[in-house]
Amino acid sequence: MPNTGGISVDIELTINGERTTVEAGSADDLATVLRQHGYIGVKCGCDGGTCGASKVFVDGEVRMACGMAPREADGSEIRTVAALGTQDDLHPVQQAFVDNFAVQCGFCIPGMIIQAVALLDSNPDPSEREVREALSDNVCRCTGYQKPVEAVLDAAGRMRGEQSVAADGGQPASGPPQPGESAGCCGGGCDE
Amino acid sequence: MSHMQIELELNGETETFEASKADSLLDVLRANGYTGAKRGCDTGACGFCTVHVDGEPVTSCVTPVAKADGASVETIEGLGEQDDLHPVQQAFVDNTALQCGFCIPGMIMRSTALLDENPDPTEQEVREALSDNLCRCTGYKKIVEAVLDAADRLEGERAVATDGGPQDDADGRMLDSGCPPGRCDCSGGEP
Amino acid sequence: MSEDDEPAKPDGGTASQSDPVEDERSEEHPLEWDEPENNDKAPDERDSVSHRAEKYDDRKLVTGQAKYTADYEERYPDLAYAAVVRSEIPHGRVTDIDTSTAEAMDGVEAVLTPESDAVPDAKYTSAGQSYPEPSPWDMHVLNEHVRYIGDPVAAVAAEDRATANAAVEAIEVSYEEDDYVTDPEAAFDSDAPQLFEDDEVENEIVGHDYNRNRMAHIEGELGDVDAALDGDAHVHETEWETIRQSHANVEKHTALAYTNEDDRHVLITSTQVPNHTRRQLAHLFDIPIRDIRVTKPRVGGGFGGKQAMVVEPIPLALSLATDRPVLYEASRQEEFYAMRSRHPMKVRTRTAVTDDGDIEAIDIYALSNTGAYGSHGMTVAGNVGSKPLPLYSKVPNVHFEADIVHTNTPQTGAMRGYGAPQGTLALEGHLDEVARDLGLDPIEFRRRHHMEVGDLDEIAGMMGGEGANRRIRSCGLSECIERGKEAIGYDDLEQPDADHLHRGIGMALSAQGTGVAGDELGAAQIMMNEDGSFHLQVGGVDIGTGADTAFLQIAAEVLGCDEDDIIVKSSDTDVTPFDYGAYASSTTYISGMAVKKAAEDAKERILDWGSKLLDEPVENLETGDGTVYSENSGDSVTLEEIGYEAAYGDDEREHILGKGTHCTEESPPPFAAQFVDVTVDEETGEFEVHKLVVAVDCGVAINPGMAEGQIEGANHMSYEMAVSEGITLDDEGRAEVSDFDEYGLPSATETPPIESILVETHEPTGPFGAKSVAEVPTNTVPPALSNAVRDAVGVRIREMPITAEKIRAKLDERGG
Amino acid sequence: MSDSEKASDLDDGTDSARAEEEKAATSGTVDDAASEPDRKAPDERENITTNAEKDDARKIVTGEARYTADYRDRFPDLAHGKVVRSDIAHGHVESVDTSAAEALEGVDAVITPFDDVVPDKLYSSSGQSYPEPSPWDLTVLREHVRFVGDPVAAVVAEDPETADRAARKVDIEYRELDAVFDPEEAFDEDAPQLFEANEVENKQSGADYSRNLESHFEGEIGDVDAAFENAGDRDNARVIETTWETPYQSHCVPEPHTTIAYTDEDDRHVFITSTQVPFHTRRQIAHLFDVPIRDVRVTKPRIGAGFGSKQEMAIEPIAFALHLAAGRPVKLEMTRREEFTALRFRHPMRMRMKTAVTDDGDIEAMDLDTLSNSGAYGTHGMTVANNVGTKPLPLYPRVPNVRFSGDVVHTNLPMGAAMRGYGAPQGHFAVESHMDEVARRLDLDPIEFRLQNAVREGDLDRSVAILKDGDRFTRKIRSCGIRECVRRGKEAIGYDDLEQPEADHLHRGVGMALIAQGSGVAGKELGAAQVKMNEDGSFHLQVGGVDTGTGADTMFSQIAAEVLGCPPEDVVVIAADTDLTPFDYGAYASSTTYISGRAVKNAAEDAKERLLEWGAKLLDEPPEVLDTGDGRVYSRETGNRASLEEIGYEATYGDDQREHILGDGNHSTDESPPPYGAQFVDVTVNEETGEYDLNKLVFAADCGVAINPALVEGQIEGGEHMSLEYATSGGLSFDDDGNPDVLGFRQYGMPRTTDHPEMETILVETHEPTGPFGAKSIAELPTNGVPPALSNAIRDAVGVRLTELPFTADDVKAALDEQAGGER
Repeated sequence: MPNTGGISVDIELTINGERTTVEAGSADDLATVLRQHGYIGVKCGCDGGTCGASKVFVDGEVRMACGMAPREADGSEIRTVAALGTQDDLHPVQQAFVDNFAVQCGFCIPGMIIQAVALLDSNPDPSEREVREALSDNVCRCTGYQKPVEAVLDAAGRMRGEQSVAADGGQPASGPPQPGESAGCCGGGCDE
Repeated sequence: MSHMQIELELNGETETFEASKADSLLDVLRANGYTGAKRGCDTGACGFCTVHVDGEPVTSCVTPVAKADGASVETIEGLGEQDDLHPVQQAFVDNTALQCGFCIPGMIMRSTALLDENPDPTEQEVREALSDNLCRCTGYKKIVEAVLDAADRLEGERAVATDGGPQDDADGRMLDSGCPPGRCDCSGGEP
Repeated sequence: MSEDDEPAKPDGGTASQSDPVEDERSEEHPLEWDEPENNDKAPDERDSVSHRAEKYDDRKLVTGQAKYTADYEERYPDLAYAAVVRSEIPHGRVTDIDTSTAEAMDGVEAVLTPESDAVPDAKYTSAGQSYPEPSPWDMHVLNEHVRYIGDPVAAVAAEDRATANAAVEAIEVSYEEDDYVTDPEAAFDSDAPQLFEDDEVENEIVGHDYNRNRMAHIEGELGDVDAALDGDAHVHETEWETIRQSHANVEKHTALAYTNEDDRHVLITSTQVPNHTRRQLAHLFDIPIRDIRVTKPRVGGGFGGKQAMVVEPIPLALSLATDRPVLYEASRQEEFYAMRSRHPMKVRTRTAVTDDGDIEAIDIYALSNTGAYGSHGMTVAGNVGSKPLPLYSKVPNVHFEADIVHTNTPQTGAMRGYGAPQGTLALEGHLDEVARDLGLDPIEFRRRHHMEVGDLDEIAGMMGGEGANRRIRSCGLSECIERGKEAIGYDDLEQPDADHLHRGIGMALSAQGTGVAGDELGAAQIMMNEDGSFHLQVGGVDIGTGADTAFLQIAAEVLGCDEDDIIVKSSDTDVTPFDYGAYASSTTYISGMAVKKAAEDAKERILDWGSKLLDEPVENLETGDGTVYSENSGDSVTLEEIGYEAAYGDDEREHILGKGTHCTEESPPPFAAQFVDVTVDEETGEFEVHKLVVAVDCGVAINPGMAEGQIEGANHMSYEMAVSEGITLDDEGRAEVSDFDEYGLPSATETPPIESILVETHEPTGPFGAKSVAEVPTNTVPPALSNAVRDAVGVRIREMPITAEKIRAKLDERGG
Repeated sequence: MSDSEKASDLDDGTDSARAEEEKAATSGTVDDAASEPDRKAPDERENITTNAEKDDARKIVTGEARYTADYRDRFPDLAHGKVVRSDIAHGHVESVDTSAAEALEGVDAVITPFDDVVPDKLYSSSGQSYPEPSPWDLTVLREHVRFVGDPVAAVVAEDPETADRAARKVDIEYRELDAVFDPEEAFDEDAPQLFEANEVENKQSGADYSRNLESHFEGEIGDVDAAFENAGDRDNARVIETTWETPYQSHCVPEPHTTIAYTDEDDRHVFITSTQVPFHTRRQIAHLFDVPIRDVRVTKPRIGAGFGSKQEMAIEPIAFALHLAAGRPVKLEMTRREEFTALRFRHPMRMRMKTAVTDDGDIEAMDLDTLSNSGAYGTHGMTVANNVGTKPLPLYPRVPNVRFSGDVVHTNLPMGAAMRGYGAPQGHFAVESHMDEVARRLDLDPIEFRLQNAVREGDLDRSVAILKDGDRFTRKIRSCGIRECVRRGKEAIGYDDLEQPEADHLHRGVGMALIAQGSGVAGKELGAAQVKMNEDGSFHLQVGGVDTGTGADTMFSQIAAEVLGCPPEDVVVIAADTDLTPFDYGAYASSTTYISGRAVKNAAEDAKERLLEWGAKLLDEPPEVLDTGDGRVYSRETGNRASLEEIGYEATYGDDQREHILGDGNHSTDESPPPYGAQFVDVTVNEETGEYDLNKLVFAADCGVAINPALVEGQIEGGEHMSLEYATSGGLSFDDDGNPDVLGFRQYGMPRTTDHPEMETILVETHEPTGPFGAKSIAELPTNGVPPALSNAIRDAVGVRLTELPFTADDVKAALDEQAGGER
């Protein structure tokens, strides 16, 4: 329930294309409000604005939702990681993270993907250094950043159409074939 | 849909609920987590939704919530706890007077109402009192026996273990009561 | 990590080397392992194993749909939120807690103090280990005797977070302060303030001496070290110091407790050890084990920080008190000052080495600062010796000793590597120094001594008795070194043009274990659906590593189906079989083997049905490609056909089930060779790490993509240990770090590129030849970087972290 | 004991030996049973034949037990469904105007047969084996409607009220077709036809949809016509024929059909639903919606009883389609009116029974024919009609010539389906009333006449398999307490010293009926279970078996506890969740104790082996001398013992070796041993008014060994209640357009406390070697007895025979008047 520590206000948001009015306790930050409305892709990894797990687009700008007062966002347009792609139809950046094993515990990944998408919007062909710079305020504890950086570079390539992505998102051209690919629709299990 | 505030003295506590004019008392109870009362017919014909309003057993599915505003309402949640059952509840358990259990909360609320006004009913009186409460599983036999058993328990309540159980055993499980296998009749054979 | 150094086991393990004994050992620990058929598969025979199968939860993770503990909030409309009042003094007694203001606040559901009925007063350890835990029972859920700034004193449940936090602020705690001590050496003094009275600890550990704040002392020896040190060989001695490192899990410790409609006390919690937590809660709260259900959703990293029942008792107590579901989510500040951290240690290494470079003796002594409480204290210290020393199993005289001491500082615990990082720094830094002293190539020097296939390693068992000795059946160290050298360009290193810049390369070896030898258990069950798919229920715990995916691959390899045809349900104590949990690098090896056994059990039944349908003897049949096929006739029948026939057939029917349970005395070491390429500015002492290369032998990598991920993440953590201050404390032992921006976790820009190399060997005791991988790369960057700096500018940094200032100071020292 | 030994051992010297051996060869059961120390004397039993408290009893009496609708609070964004149903008996939907409904605020979606989310596949809702022995003649929503109540469209909205209002705003135009309501008329060539050839798949034997014939079947043993001819020619024998008729009966399930459908965070399509058949529903949903079985999870919470009406995927597909359309969790809950008009019922039937009998009471031939009104669709049509003969005829397995035939016919009325007894109540009414009539016409004591011909232990029963080829399902009767049932029943009802009332116009009589059922569907069942030991010596039991309120979960825990030697409350039962528990065919055909219970026993024994191994380690004695009991493993020789808790901790945390003690078990069999019963009714009839009073019901049952006697009594008393209703009240009626007259409990005569006579329940214990600890089934048996026993009692009291259920005072009066007229 909203943190009614003090008064609560109604704010107008357009979240992932849907206009809605949400109740926000004065003690709430934007991340809390978004999470309360089911946008759990917005993660909270710190006590405010230091880990990047809560990154979302606010009117096109990357913001850490946990460091933002709801009022500040009143009337604005918000995009969370949930708006990028679906599990069967991933955004190229999401697909690249999957294919490059850039995901372990995954808690920091939504924020990192939002940041990566922002980067590639402004700079479709970044250098490794530029990728690292862009991700420098996203804390990750599992990956050593190695594969996330590779994933973003791979995604850049895909988005520039240098690598064709299989319809199912498939594997990066480099990756070995999936065991499943040889088998039929259900691992050869069905007799059609 | 027009909304209103309903205040109930619910199981001893004053509570206020959002409700729409069309709502029955059952609608409001169930929407607020009091799911003990069951929805069986919406016409007051099965008795599954029986609760007490100002001490009287009513079928809450045909009681407009507006009519209950300000009233004191007792539901099954107000009776006993699982480890501290009301004697009537304990009697239903010990007599295996339940199967699917869907009718039981209503059955028990009706029974407590009966025993409040008639602490020592005859079998026929019990049957009369429960005649508006349907049960599809038990053939009523063990239920009637349970209510008669409960009357005795209530009578000698002080003598009964605090959990209302027939034996000293903390959770009153028959297995623990050391009944000889196969010859256990603490499920209330013929009274 | 090695819990085989158990107090219960007295044998000091002065194992003689004489041949008859050696022969007995050979029988006890044969080189040949009678390996189940199909366990050793050539690469081209593998269908699922060693393929880069997509991590099964990745699509949820990248779309933000995966659910971590806090994401279950919405499911409990009447959820209450917990917050904890923590000690503000380093040492003392709580004399009074005024909760009246807090209790009067609107929306406050309950306030608990050490006196509350809902709060157990039993002593326990939070360590998620075997039972009884090899850690002292020295903790209380809430404390009247506080021992560090952060000790929990009271807890609150309120209808929203803000109210809970406000209530915490409103609680007044009065203390009677005691003297405190924060330095381990000082604490060891007989007249130092004492943290524990004798009656404040149960299940004490070997060598404890609470008058001197010592919670444990351990020691073990092979051969006669003193004699060797007194001999003609050069004696080298070095001292090393390591930081207090934070796990910095991105997901904070979070637990949600409620009682469901079946009267089951349920905990949804971010843990590595669901079954241990279930047992510990049962004992602590005096609830039958059977009435508790611990389940783990997605977990945002553990690294050992969640190999403990750290927060679960608080929401459970509050839930019992309020009769509502309660969520406790630690704050990031609490993570840094009140949860767990890596034991800071001082380690002394002595060796006796002949002029031509034969190591005659190694002696390591560790002083471990376990902080205010003793969870994992003894076992972590044990690993300082028992993990790295076996690298040199040919050395005849080995001695290891450690003191584990309490101070009024934040609590330590299990952390990835589990003592091995501290020990590896002390050993690999030392040997590099020795080699350079002797003018030997440090790598060649290592080669002469390091472990090989066939060795009988008695060092791992040095403190655990001979039972813990082990035969080395797979060892890729040489190839790790070769490929690492190549990748880092060891032999053709270009020096920078600028004279004040010097480039150097450092190398370090490492060995870990694969599970706790003789103290693990994993189990799994498989059910076949009529459409030829399977449900796999396994106790093993995936904390983000991809273990669930590895389980799927192992099962799929056996059952001959696609990973997607298996639905995995893991780590739910009501539903899945038992498992010790995700620690000690055990998951693939122990839980994975249990999965393999369960799958083979089910496969037997599948082949039986296959032989019915194909009318061929079982011996001819195999599974693959979603079918059972005959190697003779080539006939085949799909798993789906078998599923439907078994479930609905006319003749007779069976639900095809399989079960497997696995335990072993074995804990084969995975190996790593770390290389660091650094350039140091001799004027400023500033240095730049160009590249980290780490080559790892983890046997057969079930999923190379995930194995690389483990290596890179571990190496990052290891790099942090080499260059970051970690959690620094003020004089009162108060953590000076309260959020990520104050903690030196290397960012993407600060982290050098990491090249991970997988060196495949075949470990006959592991599922399809697998060993572990998660911990070994955590051990190596501090020594390798220290060695690289030494290589570049000739100075040696022994006290972590390695900083420009320290290098500069050493350079000046040398200059002056 | 080997198969053949066992077979010959039981061989009664008839030509059954061959059959026996075949059976022994094809089914392991006999051997399993023989090789088990299964028979326990009462004093050896720790946890069976004890009245263990029903595991959910305390939750039920405190109102905390959660039924499907009670999960509403778990889903903050739960939407509510409502079905729009046909108000004509037969026709085609021309158009559905959903605009007004969709325009309502809070409406998520309105779906019609023409929507993509609504599958147009044909299927059967019957929860049976695969492929179902029922025609695939249903679609989720119907463009071709066949009775008043057929689902045409459905609405999903944010709250129930909005859903109702929206449903009323859905405007449907029909092209009406002629309808037919009488099964005999439906048979005519020129009767309106319900199904075109292409509207049915998986047709059943003898189907002829041009004559609305869903199925025809017949089977014969010996030569019945010859036997009748022969008897007709002799004067020491005669042929007697009678006809009988039964009405629709409603299950009156206390909890209306309710389903919550959603998709969880692991993309699993989850159904929380009040069903008796979770695994069949999972398979059917998967096939119907073309999603893989592995992606569907069906779980059942507490169930407000099923009685067969939930052996059906009755509403789950609509709930799922609405979920897919709304994209959020959806709850679909039937109203009582829908339960009475649109869901499922017991098939109305007309039966003809004919026997050839000698004057001294030997039955030479039996011929039973039934016409079943299947209503608009064929779910369970053929299989229910089959049971009309195959359940009661085996009461008389020694009769050499037997014929049984039947027709199952469609009409534009609600669907017949599975209902407790499953054809046996109709069959017993015909057979047991007929036998009584025969005895009275021969001037024989009806009870003696019955016992003269009735089944005995060791009999070989062919009539149970009369519709099947070969001897595979011919069954050996290994336990039969029917004579003891009659003896004790007679005593309890006071058969031999019945006092007549003072008043001349009041006449008292006693009637009796013998009863048999089965224990599961022979050769068509499967149950499985897993046992896991916790370190504190408690166990988790995962079992597919479905507790619909009967207390099955408690029974499972007792069986497991009896094997493992711990108290039942140390067995945590996790049941009937397709993701978490092994497979099970579900709760029907009285199979749960016999099949699922046996699987539990097998699983527990598998775990016990490991227990004894560990016990052997700890006690340092061979496993052979060890056993479990009283929370321990103990030595029969030394008396040494280790508690299960010690073993649990040692196995989990021991130094030497560790193991998670697991057990699993499966059970499938060709056996289906009949439980037996004798129903007695004591009635007083007023010959002036025809009114009658039931003085007492006595039911004596042989269900083998009763695992939990109190729960068994509950089953009997509840079954008799349903049987009492069948005989005395209830039934549905319709107007000329097929519109239902009964819309709720008020119009439907379900007996209340005050309508119930005294009941006495007697358990006669026998030992069934093929059942767990000697158990057979009980749930359905007592549903069959009151109609024939009451018909016989009234005949006994005032000499008239009632042949049409239910019996009203007017029927009795009419019969009396007719009798009087006949005498005049």
